[in-house]
Amino acid sequence: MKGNISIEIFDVIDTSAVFAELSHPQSGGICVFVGAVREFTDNEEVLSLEFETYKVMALKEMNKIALEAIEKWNLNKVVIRHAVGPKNVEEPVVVVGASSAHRDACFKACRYLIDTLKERVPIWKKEIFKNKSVWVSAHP
Amino acid sequence: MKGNISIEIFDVIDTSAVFAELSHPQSGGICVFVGAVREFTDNEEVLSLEFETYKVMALKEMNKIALEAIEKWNLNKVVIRHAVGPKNVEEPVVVVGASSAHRDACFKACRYLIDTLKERVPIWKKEIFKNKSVWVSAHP
Amino acid sequence: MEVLLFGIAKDIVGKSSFRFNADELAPGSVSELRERLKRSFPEFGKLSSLAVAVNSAYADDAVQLKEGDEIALIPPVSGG
Amino acid sequence: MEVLLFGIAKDIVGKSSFRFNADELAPGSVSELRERLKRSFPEFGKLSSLAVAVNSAYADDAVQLKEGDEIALIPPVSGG
Repeated sequence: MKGNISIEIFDVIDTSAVFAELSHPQSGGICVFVGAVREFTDNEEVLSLEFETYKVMALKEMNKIALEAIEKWNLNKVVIRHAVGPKNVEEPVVVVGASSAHRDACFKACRYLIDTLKERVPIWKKEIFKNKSVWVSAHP
Repeated sequence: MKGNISIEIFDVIDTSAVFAELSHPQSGGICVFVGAVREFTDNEEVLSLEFETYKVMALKEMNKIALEAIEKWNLNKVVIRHAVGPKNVEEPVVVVGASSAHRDACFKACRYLIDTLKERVPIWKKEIFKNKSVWVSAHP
Repeated sequence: MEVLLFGIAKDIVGKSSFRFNADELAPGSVSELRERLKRSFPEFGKLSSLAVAVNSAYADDAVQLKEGDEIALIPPVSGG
Repeated sequence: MEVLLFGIAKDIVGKSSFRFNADELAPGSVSELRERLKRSFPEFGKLSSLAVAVNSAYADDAVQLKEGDEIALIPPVSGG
């Protein structure tokens, strides 16, 4: 099996070692995306976020997405990590990354990892504003 | 002036703090690309690489590229870093990254930063093989 | 038969899981489960989407449910 | 007038910079510099490209050269 996968769901995610983890003697390119908490949504101030997950299924879906990306772009390594629990502005909530021989593959794979994670992985985000809290995307 | 820029040319580049450096309260997305030394080029084993630069001009060109990307994608922060001197397999040689409100902008900007750096920034790479060494792209 | 609830589904029902009390009252398929939920909790009908997972994989309406399956309601996901 | 050399340009000339000995012998424009180099070092003609920088910015053929300019030969770049 080509392609080493690291999938994790943690309370706090550390971004400092991600490039070392994705490093591989046959990888000339490593692309990593980090999603973080933004201060404003539609001009309203977000005080914090709260992430909840159906962990056993989320890990399975993340693994499927990693396998799809490895198959499609011939990746050497993949990392998918998501945080749960309360998160403040600027805290990282998701890290996805891919390493491959050339840069085109890792850029496309990294974009696929985050786009597909947002579509399929059972994780829910609640935005906490001053006077209300909202489960993101729940209603049309 | 919107968009904080960090441009550097070092002997050794450190990737561990790059996400912290690109973090910004209005950035929901951070995309970073790292280029590293690959073991093989056209099936020939690369022993090491050697990077040389015209530093004063390289820094200026990197700064121009960062400004172009900030203008085009409304970025909050940009990092462009390149290593010089001898480099071994798996060592990082270039780090480019961008942070923006949403992920589409930082992905596109990050790709632009590395593609344009490779086209315009006066840095030269010599590949050292067992029996020869070659300045990359010098000849058609 | 136990059904796990997450995100807004948990808020709608008011707890993080519920059981069908007697096996003979349990829904036989994903579509039946979905119909029953919308009848008991009309708020489910107002969501952008409502998926069902059986044994931690997405299951479409035709999937049959049996005792011992781990069932979960998956309201619109919003990770990342 | 001093010309800085990098990468394969340094290997072709055999040093990291050279001077035009007397000012009156210095080329007046980028295109003249380029022509003279190709005459003295035919290897330059075999490169994929050869750009010239004046005061650390790319300069096209029409740019005039004057004493004190920092001139550099830019063979095909290959960073990243």
